[in-house]
Amino acid sequence: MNKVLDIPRVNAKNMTDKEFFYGHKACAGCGGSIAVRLALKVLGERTYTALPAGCMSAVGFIFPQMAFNSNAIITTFPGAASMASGIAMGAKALGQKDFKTVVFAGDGGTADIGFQALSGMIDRNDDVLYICYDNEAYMNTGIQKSGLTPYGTQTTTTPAGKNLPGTLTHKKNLFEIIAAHDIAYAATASIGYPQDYLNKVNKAKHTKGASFIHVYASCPTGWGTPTETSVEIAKDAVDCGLIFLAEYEDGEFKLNRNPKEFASIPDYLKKQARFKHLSDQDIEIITEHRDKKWSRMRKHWL
Amino acid sequence: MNRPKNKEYKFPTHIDDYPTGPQYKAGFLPETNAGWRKVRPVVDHEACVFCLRCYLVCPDGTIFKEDGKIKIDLDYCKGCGVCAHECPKDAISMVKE
Amino acid sequence: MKTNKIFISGDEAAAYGVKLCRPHVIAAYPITPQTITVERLSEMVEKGEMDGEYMHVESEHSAISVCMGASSVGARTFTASSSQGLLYMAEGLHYASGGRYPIVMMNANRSVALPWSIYGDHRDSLSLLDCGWIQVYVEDAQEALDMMIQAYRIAEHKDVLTPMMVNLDGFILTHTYELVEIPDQQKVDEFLPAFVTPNKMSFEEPKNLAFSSKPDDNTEFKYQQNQAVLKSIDVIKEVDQEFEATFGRKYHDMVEEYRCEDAEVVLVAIGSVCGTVRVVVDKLREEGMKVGLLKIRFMRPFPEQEVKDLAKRVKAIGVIDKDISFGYEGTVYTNVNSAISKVENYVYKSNFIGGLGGRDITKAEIEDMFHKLYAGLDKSREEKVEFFSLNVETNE
Amino acid sequence: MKEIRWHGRGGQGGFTASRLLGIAASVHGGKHALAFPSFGPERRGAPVLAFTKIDDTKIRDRSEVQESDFVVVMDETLITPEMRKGVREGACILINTENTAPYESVFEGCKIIGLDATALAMEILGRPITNTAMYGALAAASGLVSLDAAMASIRTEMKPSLAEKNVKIVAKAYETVKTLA
Repeated sequence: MNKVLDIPRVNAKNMTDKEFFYGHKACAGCGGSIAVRLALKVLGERTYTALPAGCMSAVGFIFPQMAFNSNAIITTFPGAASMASGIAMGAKALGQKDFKTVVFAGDGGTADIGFQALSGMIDRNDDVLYICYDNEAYMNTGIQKSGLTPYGTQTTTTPAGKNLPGTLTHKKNLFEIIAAHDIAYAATASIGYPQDYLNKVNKAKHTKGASFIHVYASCPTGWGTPTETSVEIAKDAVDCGLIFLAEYEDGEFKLNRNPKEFASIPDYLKKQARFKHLSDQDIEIITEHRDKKWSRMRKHWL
Repeated sequence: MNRPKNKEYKFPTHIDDYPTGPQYKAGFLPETNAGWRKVRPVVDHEACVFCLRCYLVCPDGTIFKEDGKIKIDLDYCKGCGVCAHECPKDAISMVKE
Repeated sequence: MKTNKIFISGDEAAAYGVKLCRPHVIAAYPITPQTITVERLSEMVEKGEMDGEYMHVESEHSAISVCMGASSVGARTFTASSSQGLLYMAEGLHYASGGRYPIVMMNANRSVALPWSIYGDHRDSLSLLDCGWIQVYVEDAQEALDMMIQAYRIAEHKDVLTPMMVNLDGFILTHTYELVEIPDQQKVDEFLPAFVTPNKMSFEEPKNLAFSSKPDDNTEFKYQQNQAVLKSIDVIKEVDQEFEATFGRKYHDMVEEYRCEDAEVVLVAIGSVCGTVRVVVDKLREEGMKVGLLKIRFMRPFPEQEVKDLAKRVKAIGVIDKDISFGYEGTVYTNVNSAISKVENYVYKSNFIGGLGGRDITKAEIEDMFHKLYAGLDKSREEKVEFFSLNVETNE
Repeated sequence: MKEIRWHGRGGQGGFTASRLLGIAASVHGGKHALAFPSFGPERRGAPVLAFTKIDDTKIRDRSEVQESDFVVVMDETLITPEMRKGVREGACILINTENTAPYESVFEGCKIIGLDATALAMEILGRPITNTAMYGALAAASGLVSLDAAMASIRTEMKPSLAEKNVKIVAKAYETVKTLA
């Protein structure tokens, strides 16, 4: 694998002017489309993109409007990783060189229904970059709970009411589960920190074999936030410590951002309709969960 | 402007006009998204310092660089306002269509 | 003269057939009784006898997904499965045909749980008759090998571009060893051109594949897909003729009629049981009965014309089904019956359900079927769907 | 058509013997053959069956073997009265045993030939793998395949080092049974 220093950085000034995800029908202010768009600009023209059923495929390929300006294909919902493996393997078998295969899958498509195929892809170390854009619920089908929906979230299948505070479970530790495969490169990111995300995609681009990025991507429709705050809210999530920025490389975890003090969790939650109902007690549960997680990460990842 | 542009689509009149299977030219855009917009971004080039924050975070990629200035492809801008909200110099304002 | 005949199983014959076709990517998940095929292919890859890549997937769903991915960039692909595994692929099977990816698959026909059974019957593939794949059923190991080669020609034909499933009866064919001639590689190379498709992603001509269509267009895509499968009827014939000219063996296109010229009573079947029916037909012919066999090779596209042609000439048709669509009848029978209903003359019909979960179909039972069909002719037996090999009394 | 039934335990090579016979008959004998195991998930040690069908013309009949012409028993501890079922009157039964007398009542109406295949295998192979000895015995008793074809089938199927030992076993077993007959 290339050393980080050898890889020329990609930023807003030097990245390609070309747009590869354009004219799509995503909701205004869609965080997922920022994640897809930026990654494709880093990866460049010689890219095969595979997307399972989900928002990004639903909004990108409505015949005859083809919003991917490079090679792209919709996969079955559970088969994104394996179809991408097939693309990478097929192109290699045909003698193609200098190309990248990338998956963009949502949290449900990754942590739930697509997980088996993803695990197989990493196990085989297929030359695929898998990017999970996490908007914390099944947004394409109308905001249902996924394995990455956090505690207390109101979704259409975990309604909050007198008896339940919405979602009862915490997010799966997706990043750690992926790292446990001993993958060559994995990272977490947020569209609230776009340069950090660009760097990580760039690193993954230059990783031979399987790599994985879990990028936090806001959904104004599902979260109940104003469209213009999509990037800000994704930054807030990092600043209050509910989302962390980390990498797993050469068998080691690395915490990229370790703030002395966290921003306020209630401030982050109260900006979003999906958390409006939370009681102080619920917020306490969320805070306690964050603190435990961070104490573990600080102990082992620093 | 280095991005797909709105193209005319000829509706098939014969079955052979359809592609074999679901496959079509990448980046073919017969529709615009301008109709989605209630407000539009307007750039104050005096205030703009060309930091490219807006270019980076636009969900639709409609902000582009031309002659050292920021331009917006209003065919595909949905008016979400992320650019204006993220601008450190308040150089973009959202005005009613 | 040097003969290239070896004594191998049906599973191995399939593997040899695939090897000769030089697929770029093979992806499969092991399941009894398909395993020998994928084991042999793995060995062939390991020994460098073939250039393709073998991908060890973690499930059948991924096997078909890998094949679709590889096909979507223009690679020739192969997978193999059976029973529960085939059903686990079901989503991908529809996807592959709709996507027009001409994947070739070997299916080792096996019963479907519950109760669990590793033995053969046709429930797995027949329950997926509507998934848009071309389905062929073979009778012996040689036909299995030869149909692999034919399958790529048919599936990849520019007017077809549809995946194809080659079905071998579990154990009865997959695990039975027999003499098989291995065709010459050079001849296969000449017979089978490189895979070319407009339906792929490339850096020269970037495309968006597997898109969604609105109600305005969806019917047109489905019409086109149906036309492609119908068109394969001509291609199947053309390929079989050319195959005979090149390799000296032919399989009679959509169906094979055995001693049907002057037959009054005919049994219709698919797969390996056809062999046993032939033996019984020979015996009864010697006894003076005008009986015959219609071996249906392709269940999709369905040989409607051939069945109609036969129905115009005979008095009774019985269908052996190694499956039952619960609450109705065997799937082969339903399809045959639909074709028969389109001819004017009356034909006595009956459906014999058996061979389920690996139960043997004996010559005596087949003989009995012919007698029952004759009984239908003199009205002493009504048309019916009958489980012919129950070991116990029933309340019927 | 001749039908042969092989009795052994999982791991004893009964199915290999059924295939060797098929190879000898078809590849080296110009006839047609089918060889198949009793289908199932039997594990090492479990009683298992294998079958060979041999005919002068292509074998179309895919139904199970109903009336065996030859039965080969590689392990005499497998013999029960049930074993007589599906055996043709006058069939030939080959048993790996020092003494066939106890089995005469089981296989009434059949011709029984005994061969101490275990001793033969131990002598040449140094291991009690009896399948090729019983195969040689069957070749001799049945005349379905020539000794040359039987030896050729071993060389077709096995690695050279192993093949030569087994060719010896087949030849010895063949000779022994010919002498008996």
